[in-house]
Amino acid sequence: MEVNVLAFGIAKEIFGASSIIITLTNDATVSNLKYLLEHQYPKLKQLASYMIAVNNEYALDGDTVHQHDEIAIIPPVSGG
Amino acid sequence: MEVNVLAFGIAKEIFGASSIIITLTNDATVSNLKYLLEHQYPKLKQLASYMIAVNNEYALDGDTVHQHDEIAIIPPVSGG
Amino acid sequence: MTTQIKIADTHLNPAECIEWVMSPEAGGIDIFIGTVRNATKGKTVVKLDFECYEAMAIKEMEKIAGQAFDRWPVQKILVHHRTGTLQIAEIPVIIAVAAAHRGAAFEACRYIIDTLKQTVPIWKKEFFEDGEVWVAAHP
Amino acid sequence: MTTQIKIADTHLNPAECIEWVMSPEAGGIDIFIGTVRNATKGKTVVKLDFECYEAMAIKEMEKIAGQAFDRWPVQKILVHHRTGTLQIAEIPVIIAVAAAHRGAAFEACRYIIDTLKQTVPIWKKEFFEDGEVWVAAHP
Repeated sequence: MEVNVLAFGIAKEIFGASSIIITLTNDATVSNLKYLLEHQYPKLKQLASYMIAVNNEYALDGDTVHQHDEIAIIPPVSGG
Repeated sequence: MEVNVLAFGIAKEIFGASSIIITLTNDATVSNLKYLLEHQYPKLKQLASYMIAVNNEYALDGDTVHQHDEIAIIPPVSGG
Repeated sequence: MTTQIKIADTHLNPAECIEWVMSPEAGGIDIFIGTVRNATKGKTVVKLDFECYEAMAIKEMEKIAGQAFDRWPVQKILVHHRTGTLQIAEIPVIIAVAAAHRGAAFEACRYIIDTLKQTVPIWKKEFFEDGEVWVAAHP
Repeated sequence: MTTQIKIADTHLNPAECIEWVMSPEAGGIDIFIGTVRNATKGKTVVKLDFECYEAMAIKEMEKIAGQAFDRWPVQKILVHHRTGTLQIAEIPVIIAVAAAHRGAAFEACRYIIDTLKQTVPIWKKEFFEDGEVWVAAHP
Protein backbone atom coordinates (compact mmCIF):
# COMPACT_ATOMS: atom_id res chain seq x y z
CA MET A 1 0.00 0.00 0.00
CA GLU A 2 1.03 3.59 -0.43
CA VAL A 3 0.81 6.02 2.48
CA ASN A 4 1.20 9.74 2.50
CA VAL A 5 3.55 11.10 5.21
CA LEU A 6 3.18 14.75 6.20
CA ALA A 7 6.34 16.59 7.19
CA PHE A 8 6.87 19.64 9.39
CA GLY A 9 9.79 21.74 10.55
CA ILE A 10 13.17 20.26 9.76
CA ALA A 11 11.56 17.06 8.40
CA LYS A 12 10.06 19.12 5.61
CA GLU A 13 13.55 20.33 4.72
CA ILE A 14 14.98 16.80 4.88
CA PHE A 15 12.21 15.48 2.61
CA GLY A 16 12.38 18.57 0.40
CA ALA A 17 8.58 18.48 0.43
CA SER A 18 5.69 18.96 2.82
CA SER A 19 4.64 15.35 2.25
CA ILE A 20 5.98 12.22 0.59
CA ILE A 21 4.53 8.89 -0.55
CA ILE A 22 5.99 5.72 0.97
CA THR A 23 5.18 2.19 -0.17
CA LEU A 24 4.56 -0.21 2.72
CA THR A 25 3.31 -3.77 3.11
CA ASN A 26 -0.29 -4.00 4.29
CA ASP A 27 0.51 -5.00 7.86
CA ALA A 28 3.33 -2.50 8.32
CA THR A 29 4.04 -0.99 11.73
CA VAL A 30 5.26 2.43 12.71
CA SER A 31 8.63 0.81 13.29
CA ASN A 32 8.70 -0.47 9.67
CA LEU A 33 7.76 2.98 8.43
CA LYS A 34 10.58 4.61 10.43
CA TYR A 35 13.04 2.09 9.04
CA LEU A 36 12.06 2.91 5.45
CA LEU A 37 12.05 6.66 6.08
CA GLU A 38 15.53 6.52 7.63
CA HIS A 39 16.73 4.39 4.73
CA GLN A 40 15.52 6.92 2.16
CA TYR A 41 16.36 10.01 4.26
CA PRO A 42 19.44 9.15 6.37
CA LYS A 43 19.51 12.70 7.79
CA LEU A 44 16.54 11.71 9.97
CA LYS A 45 19.00 9.69 12.05
CA GLN A 46 20.85 12.91 12.94
CA LEU A 47 17.79 14.39 14.63
CA ALA A 48 17.71 14.50 18.43
CA SER A 49 14.60 12.33 18.11
CA TYR A 50 11.40 12.14 16.10
CA MET A 51 7.96 10.62 16.46
CA ILE A 52 5.32 9.37 14.09
CA ALA A 53 1.78 10.61 14.51
CA VAL A 54 -1.15 8.57 13.19
CA ASN A 55 -4.50 10.32 12.90
CA ASN A 56 -3.28 13.24 15.03
CA GLU A 57 -2.04 11.05 17.89
CA TYR A 58 1.51 10.08 18.79
CA ALA A 59 1.95 6.45 17.68
CA LEU A 60 4.01 3.68 19.26
CA ASP A 61 6.56 1.65 17.28
CA GLY A 62 4.32 -1.43 17.35
CA ASP A 63 1.18 0.34 16.08
CA THR A 64 -0.07 -0.77 12.67
CA VAL A 65 -0.36 1.77 9.88
CA HIS A 66 -3.42 1.69 7.60
CA GLN A 67 -3.73 3.06 4.10
CA HIS A 68 -6.01 5.99 4.76
CA ASP A 69 -4.47 7.02 8.09
CA GLU A 70 -3.20 10.57 8.36
CA ILE A 71 0.48 9.96 9.01
CA ALA A 72 2.97 12.64 9.99
CA ILE A 73 6.59 12.81 11.00
CA ILE A 74 7.06 14.89 14.13
CA PRO A 75 10.62 16.15 14.67
CA PRO A 76 11.48 17.52 18.15
CA VAL A 77 8.83 20.12 18.96
CA SER A 78 9.80 23.64 20.04
CA GLY A 79 6.60 25.60 20.51
CA GLY A 80 5.86 28.08 23.27
CA MET B 1 5.92 61.97 76.16
CA GLU B 2 2.88 61.78 73.95
CA VAL B 3 2.92 59.69 70.81
CA ASN B 4 0.41 59.54 68.01
CA VAL B 5 -0.67 56.02 66.97
CA LEU B 6 -2.18 55.58 63.50
CA ALA B 7 -4.86 52.93 63.12
CA PHE B 8 -6.01 50.96 60.07
CA GLY B 9 -8.63 48.35 59.31
CA ILE B 10 -10.28 46.86 62.37
CA ALA B 11 -7.93 48.83 64.70
CA LYS B 12 -9.53 52.02 63.44
CA GLU B 13 -12.93 50.64 64.46
CA ILE B 14 -11.64 49.53 67.87
CA PHE B 15 -10.12 52.98 68.51
CA GLY B 16 -13.12 54.73 67.00
CA ALA B 17 -10.61 57.01 65.29
CA SER B 18 -7.93 56.87 62.62
CA SER B 19 -5.34 57.85 65.24
CA ILE B 20 -5.07 58.24 69.00
CA ILE B 21 -2.64 59.91 71.41
CA ILE B 22 -0.95 57.70 74.02
CA THR B 23 1.18 58.99 76.90
CA LEU B 24 4.38 56.98 77.38
CA THR B 25 7.52 57.33 79.50
CA ASN B 26 10.54 58.57 77.55
CA ASP B 27 12.29 55.21 77.32
CA ALA B 28 9.15 53.24 76.44
CA THR B 29 9.38 50.15 74.26
CA VAL B 30 7.00 48.73 71.70
CA SER B 31 6.06 46.17 74.35
CA ASN B 32 5.12 48.96 76.81
CA LEU B 33 3.05 50.64 74.11
CA LYS B 34 1.18 47.41 73.35
CA TYR B 35 0.47 46.92 77.06
CA LEU B 36 -1.06 50.37 77.35
CA LEU B 37 -3.03 50.01 74.12
CA GLU B 38 -4.48 46.68 75.23
CA HIS B 39 -5.30 48.17 78.61
CA GLN B 40 -7.25 51.04 77.03
CA TYR B 41 -8.71 48.97 74.17
CA PRO B 42 -9.18 45.40 75.46
CA LYS B 43 -10.70 44.34 72.11
CA LEU B 44 -7.18 44.38 70.66
CA LYS B 45 -6.57 41.15 72.58
CA GLN B 46 -9.29 39.44 70.54
CA LEU B 47 -7.42 40.00 67.28
CA ALA B 48 -5.67 37.05 65.69
CA SER B 49 -2.50 39.11 66.09
CA TYR B 50 -1.27 42.65 65.52
CA MET B 51 2.05 44.40 64.99
CA ILE B 52 3.39 47.85 65.69
CA ALA B 53 5.11 49.71 62.87
CA VAL B 54 7.62 52.46 63.66
CA ASN B 55 8.58 54.79 60.82
CA ASN B 56 7.02 52.46 58.22
CA GLU B 57 8.88 49.36 59.43
CA TYR B 58 7.60 46.44 61.50
CA ALA B 59 9.01 46.94 65.03
CA LEU B 60 10.10 44.34 67.57
CA ASP B 61 8.76 44.29 71.14
CA GLY B 62 12.10 45.49 72.51
CA ASP B 63 12.47 48.47 70.16
CA THR B 64 12.34 51.89 71.79
CA VAL B 65 9.68 54.38 70.75
CA HIS B 66 10.65 58.05 70.26
CA GLN B 67 8.39 61.07 70.41
CA HIS B 68 8.39 62.00 66.74
CA ASP B 69 8.32 58.47 65.34
CA GLU B 70 5.47 57.61 63.00
CA ILE B 71 3.77 54.84 64.95
CA ALA B 72 1.00 52.64 63.59
CA ILE B 73 -0.94 49.64 64.74
CA ILE B 74 -1.07 46.94 62.08
CA PRO B 75 -3.87 44.38 62.53
CA PRO B 76 -3.63 41.15 60.49
CA VAL B 77 -3.11 42.21 56.88
CA SER B 78 -5.37 40.87 54.11
CA GLY B 79 -4.28 42.51 50.87
CA GLY B 80 -4.00 40.84 47.49
CA MET C 1 16.21 45.27 37.26
CA THR C 2 13.35 47.74 37.09
CA THR C 3 10.39 47.95 39.43
CA GLN C 4 7.04 49.67 39.13
CA ILE C 5 4.96 49.84 42.30
CA LYS C 6 1.63 51.60 42.45
CA ILE C 7 -1.26 51.93 44.87
CA ALA C 8 -4.33 53.33 43.17
CA ASP C 9 -7.93 54.07 44.01
CA THR C 10 -9.01 53.65 40.40
CA HIS C 11 -9.38 50.68 38.03
CA LEU C 12 -6.19 48.63 37.46
CA ASN C 13 -5.36 47.94 33.81
CA PRO C 14 -3.80 44.55 32.97
CA ALA C 15 -2.95 45.55 29.38
CA GLU C 16 -0.92 48.54 30.57
CA CYS C 17 0.89 46.38 33.11
CA ILE C 18 1.83 43.80 30.48
CA GLU C 19 2.95 46.57 28.14
CA TRP C 20 5.25 47.89 30.86
CA VAL C 21 6.98 44.56 31.66
CA MET C 22 7.51 43.49 28.04
CA SER C 23 10.97 44.01 26.58
CA PRO C 24 13.28 42.62 23.87
CA GLU C 25 15.36 40.89 26.59
CA ALA C 26 12.38 39.03 28.07
CA GLY C 27 11.45 35.51 27.05
CA GLY C 28 8.69 34.85 29.56
CA ILE C 29 6.26 36.98 31.52
CA ASP C 30 4.12 35.70 34.34
CA ILE C 31 1.19 37.80 35.49
CA PHE C 32 -0.99 37.24 38.51
CA ILE C 33 -4.33 39.04 38.61
CA GLY C 34 -6.43 38.89 41.73
CA THR C 35 -10.15 39.28 41.13
CA VAL C 36 -13.01 39.82 43.57
CA ARG C 37 -14.84 36.54 43.92
CA ASN C 38 -18.62 36.49 44.37
CA ALA C 39 -18.43 34.14 47.37
CA THR C 40 -16.15 33.25 50.25
CA LYS C 41 -16.62 30.09 52.32
CA GLY C 42 -20.02 29.62 50.71
CA LYS C 43 -21.29 33.11 51.58
CA THR C 44 -22.28 35.58 48.87
CA VAL C 45 -19.96 38.58 48.72
CA VAL C 46 -21.51 41.90 47.71
CA LYS C 47 -18.38 44.06 47.50
CA LEU C 48 -14.99 44.62 49.11
CA ASP C 49 -13.32 47.63 50.68
CA PHE C 50 -9.53 47.90 50.69
CA GLU C 51 -7.73 50.17 53.11
CA CYS C 52 -4.00 50.78 52.92
CA TYR C 53 -1.19 52.30 54.99
CA GLU C 54 0.29 53.69 51.85
CA ALA C 55 3.80 54.85 52.79
CA MET C 56 4.55 51.58 54.56
CA ALA C 57 2.81 49.44 51.94
CA ILE C 58 5.02 50.87 49.21
CA LYS C 59 8.11 50.30 51.33
CA GLU C 60 7.11 46.67 51.98
CA MET C 61 6.35 46.07 48.31
CA GLU C 62 9.77 47.48 47.38
CA LYS C 63 11.35 45.09 49.88
CA ILE C 64 9.53 42.13 48.35
CA ALA C 65 10.59 43.14 44.84
CA GLY C 66 14.18 43.49 46.07
CA GLN C 67 14.06 39.99 47.58
CA ALA C 68 12.69 38.60 44.32
CA PHE C 69 15.52 40.25 42.34
CA ASP C 70 18.02 38.73 44.80
CA ARG C 71 16.57 35.24 44.51
CA TRP C 72 15.68 34.90 40.83
CA PRO C 73 17.17 36.15 37.56
CA VAL C 74 14.23 38.40 36.69
CA GLN C 75 14.32 41.64 34.74
CA LYS C 76 11.22 43.63 35.59
CA ILE C 77 8.72 43.52 38.44
CA LEU C 78 5.41 45.35 38.56
CA VAL C 79 3.07 45.43 41.56
CA HIS C 80 -0.20 47.38 41.39
CA HIS C 81 -2.74 47.30 44.24
CA ARG C 82 -6.17 48.87 44.51
CA THR C 83 -7.69 50.72 47.44
CA GLY C 84 -11.30 51.75 47.97
CA THR C 85 -14.48 49.89 47.08
CA LEU C 86 -14.34 47.01 44.58
CA GLN C 87 -17.26 45.24 42.99
CA ILE C 88 -17.37 41.54 42.04
CA ALA C 89 -14.86 40.65 39.27
CA GLU C 90 -12.90 43.88 39.77
CA ILE C 91 -9.12 43.63 40.19
CA PRO C 92 -7.50 44.28 43.60
CA VAL C 93 -3.98 43.32 42.55
CA ILE C 94 -1.78 42.79 39.50
CA ILE C 95 1.73 41.38 39.68
CA ALA C 96 3.79 41.03 36.53
CA VAL C 97 7.30 39.62 36.28
CA ALA C 98 9.48 39.45 33.16
CA ALA C 99 12.52 37.18 32.88
CA ALA C 100 14.74 35.67 30.22
CA HIS C 101 13.38 32.23 31.16
CA ARG C 102 9.92 31.31 32.35
CA GLY C 103 10.84 29.39 35.52
CA ALA C 104 12.17 32.50 37.23
CA ALA C 105 9.14 34.55 36.17
CA PHE C 106 6.69 31.99 37.59
CA GLU C 107 8.56 31.51 40.86
CA ALA C 108 9.16 35.20 41.51
CA CYS C 109 5.54 36.08 40.71
CA ARG C 110 4.25 33.44 43.12
CA TYR C 111 6.70 34.58 45.80
CA ILE C 112 5.61 38.20 45.43
CA ILE C 113 1.88 37.58 45.77
CA ASP C 114 2.36 35.09 48.64
CA THR C 115 4.62 37.50 50.54
CA LEU C 116 2.46 40.55 49.76
CA LYS C 117 -0.48 38.80 51.41
CA GLN C 118 1.61 38.19 54.54
CA THR C 119 3.44 41.47 55.04
CA VAL C 120 2.03 44.44 53.11
CA PRO C 121 -0.20 46.65 55.28
CA ILE C 122 -3.43 46.48 53.30
CA TRP C 123 -6.75 45.42 54.77
CA LYS C 124 -9.80 43.97 53.12
CA LYS C 125 -13.33 44.25 54.42
CA GLU C 126 -15.85 41.82 52.95
CA PHE C 127 -19.46 42.97 52.67
CA PHE C 128 -22.14 40.26 52.73
CA GLU C 129 -25.88 40.64 52.40
CA ASP C 130 -26.21 40.46 56.19
CA GLY C 131 -23.04 42.08 57.49
CA GLU C 132 -19.39 42.85 57.01
CA VAL C 133 -16.06 41.56 58.29
CA TRP C 134 -12.39 42.56 58.25
CA VAL C 135 -10.73 39.53 56.67
CA ALA C 136 -8.28 37.62 58.91
CA ALA C 137 -8.76 40.02 61.82
CA HIS C 138 -9.97 37.39 64.27
CA PRO C 139 -8.78 33.83 64.91
CA MET D 1 -14.58 24.06 33.21
CA THR D 2 -14.32 26.02 29.98
CA THR D 3 -11.46 25.96 27.52
CA GLN D 4 -10.50 28.30 24.71
CA ILE D 5 -7.79 27.05 22.36
CA LYS D 6 -6.64 29.01 19.35
CA ILE D 7 -3.86 28.84 16.80
CA ALA D 8 -3.53 32.11 14.92
CA ASP D 9 -1.27 33.66 12.31
CA THR D 10 -2.02 37.16 13.55
CA HIS D 11 -1.06 39.16 16.66
CA LEU D 12 -2.14 37.61 20.00
CA ASN D 13 -3.94 39.98 22.34
CA PRO D 14 -3.27 39.58 26.11
CA ALA D 15 -6.10 41.94 27.11
CA GLU D 16 -8.68 39.87 25.22
CA CYS D 17 -7.33 36.68 26.79
CA ILE D 18 -7.60 38.12 30.29
CA GLU D 19 -11.10 39.39 29.55
CA TRP D 20 -12.09 35.87 28.50
CA VAL D 21 -10.82 34.08 31.64
CA MET D 22 -12.20 36.58 34.15
CA SER D 23 -15.43 35.66 35.92
CA PRO D 24 -17.33 36.37 39.14
CA GLU D 25 -16.35 32.90 40.43
CA ALA D 26 -12.61 33.47 39.95
CA GLY D 27 -10.35 34.73 42.71
CA GLY D 28 -7.02 34.37 40.96
CA ILE D 29 -5.83 34.37 37.37
CA ASP D 30 -2.36 33.40 36.29
CA ILE D 31 -1.21 34.33 32.81
CA PHE D 32 1.95 33.25 31.06
CA ILE D 33 3.03 35.25 28.04
CA GLY D 34 5.95 34.05 25.97
CA THR D 35 7.81 36.79 24.14
CA VAL D 36 10.45 36.60 21.41
CA ARG D 37 13.80 37.34 23.02
CA ASN D 38 16.47 39.27 21.13
CA ALA D 39 19.17 36.69 21.90
CA THR D 40 19.59 32.98 22.55
CA LYS D 41 22.78 31.52 24.03
CA GLY D 42 24.51 34.85 23.44
CA LYS D 43 23.58 35.06 19.75
CA THR D 44 21.45 37.89 18.38
CA VAL D 45 18.07 36.68 17.14
CA VAL D 46 16.57 38.56 14.18
CA LYS D 47 13.16 36.89 14.01
CA LEU D 48 11.37 33.56 14.53
CA ASP D 49 9.22 31.40 12.30
CA PHE D 50 6.62 29.12 13.84
CA GLU D 51 5.21 26.17 11.95
CA CYS D 52 2.34 24.09 13.28
CA TYR D 53 0.60 20.78 12.58
CA GLU D 54 -2.68 22.43 13.40
CA ALA D 55 -5.20 19.60 13.75
CA MET D 56 -2.88 17.62 16.01
CA ALA D 57 -1.68 20.68 17.91
CA ILE D 58 -5.23 21.56 18.88
CA LYS D 59 -5.88 17.97 19.94
CA GLU D 60 -2.74 17.94 22.09
CA MET D 61 -3.60 21.31 23.65
CA GLU D 62 -7.07 20.02 24.50
CA LYS D 63 -5.47 16.99 26.16
CA ILE D 64 -3.22 19.21 28.26
CA ALA D 65 -6.15 21.39 29.31
CA GLY D 66 -8.09 18.24 30.24
CA GLN D 67 -5.19 16.99 32.35
CA ALA D 68 -4.99 20.37 34.11
CA PHE D 69 -8.72 20.28 34.88
CA ASP D 70 -8.26 16.75 36.28
CA ARG D 71 -5.35 17.75 38.50
CA TRP D 72 -6.28 21.22 39.79
CA PRO D 73 -9.53 22.94 40.78
CA VAL D 74 -9.40 25.49 37.96
CA GLN D 75 -12.34 27.10 36.19
CA LYS D 76 -11.16 28.37 32.82
CA ILE D 77 -8.15 27.62 30.64
CA LEU D 78 -7.09 29.60 27.59
CA VAL D 79 -4.24 28.63 25.25
CA HIS D 80 -3.41 30.80 22.25
CA HIS D 81 -0.39 30.09 20.01
CA ARG D 82 0.98 32.01 17.06
CA THR D 83 2.22 30.67 13.75
CA GLY D 84 4.16 32.47 11.04
CA THR D 85 6.91 35.04 11.38
CA LEU D 86 7.40 36.84 14.69
CA GLN D 87 9.63 39.84 15.35
CA ILE D 88 11.49 40.50 18.62
CA ALA D 89 9.13 41.15 21.58
CA GLU D 90 6.15 39.69 19.72
CA ILE D 91 4.06 37.05 21.53
CA PRO D 92 4.21 33.38 20.44
CA VAL D 93 2.04 32.05 23.26
CA ILE D 94 -0.47 33.13 25.89
CA ILE D 95 -1.79 30.79 28.57
CA ALA D 96 -4.37 32.04 31.06
CA VAL D 97 -5.89 30.06 33.92
CA ALA D 98 -8.64 31.19 36.28
CA ALA D 99 -9.33 29.50 39.60
CA ALA D 100 -11.09 30.23 42.88
CA HIS D 101 -7.70 30.17 44.61
CA ARG D 102 -4.34 31.30 43.26
CA GLY D 103 -2.28 28.15 43.97
CA ALA D 104 -4.24 26.11 41.46
CA ALA D 105 -4.03 28.86 38.84
CA PHE D 106 -0.23 29.12 39.16
CA GLU D 107 0.37 25.38 39.14
CA ALA D 108 -1.95 24.62 36.24
CA CYS D 109 -0.54 27.49 34.16
CA ARG D 110 3.03 26.28 34.71
CA TYR D 111 2.02 22.71 33.91
CA ILE D 112 0.33 23.76 30.68
CA ILE D 113 3.26 25.74 29.28
CA ASP D 114 5.81 23.09 30.37
CA THR D 115 3.78 20.30 28.76
CA LEU D 116 2.94 22.32 25.65
CA LYS D 117 6.66 22.74 25.01
CA GLN D 118 7.14 18.98 25.25
CA THR D 119 4.21 17.59 23.31
CA VAL D 120 2.42 20.07 21.06
CA PRO D 121 3.52 19.77 17.40
CA ILE D 122 4.77 23.29 16.81
CA TRP D 123 8.24 24.09 15.52
CA LYS D 124 10.31 27.20 15.90
CA LYS D 125 13.04 28.33 13.52
CA GLU D 126 15.43 30.96 14.84
CA PHE D 127 16.93 33.41 12.36
CA PHE D 128 20.32 34.88 13.22
CA GLU D 129 22.32 37.45 11.30
CA ASP D 130 24.42 34.62 9.82
CA GLY D 131 22.01 31.70 9.50
CA GLU D 132 18.96 29.91 10.80
CA VAL D 133 18.21 26.83 12.87
CA TRP D 134 15.22 24.66 13.79
CA VAL D 135 15.26 24.81 17.59
CA ALA D 136 15.89 21.48 19.39
CA ALA D 137 16.09 19.52 16.13
CA HIS D 138 19.62 18.24 16.68
CA PRO D 139 21.29 16.88 19.83
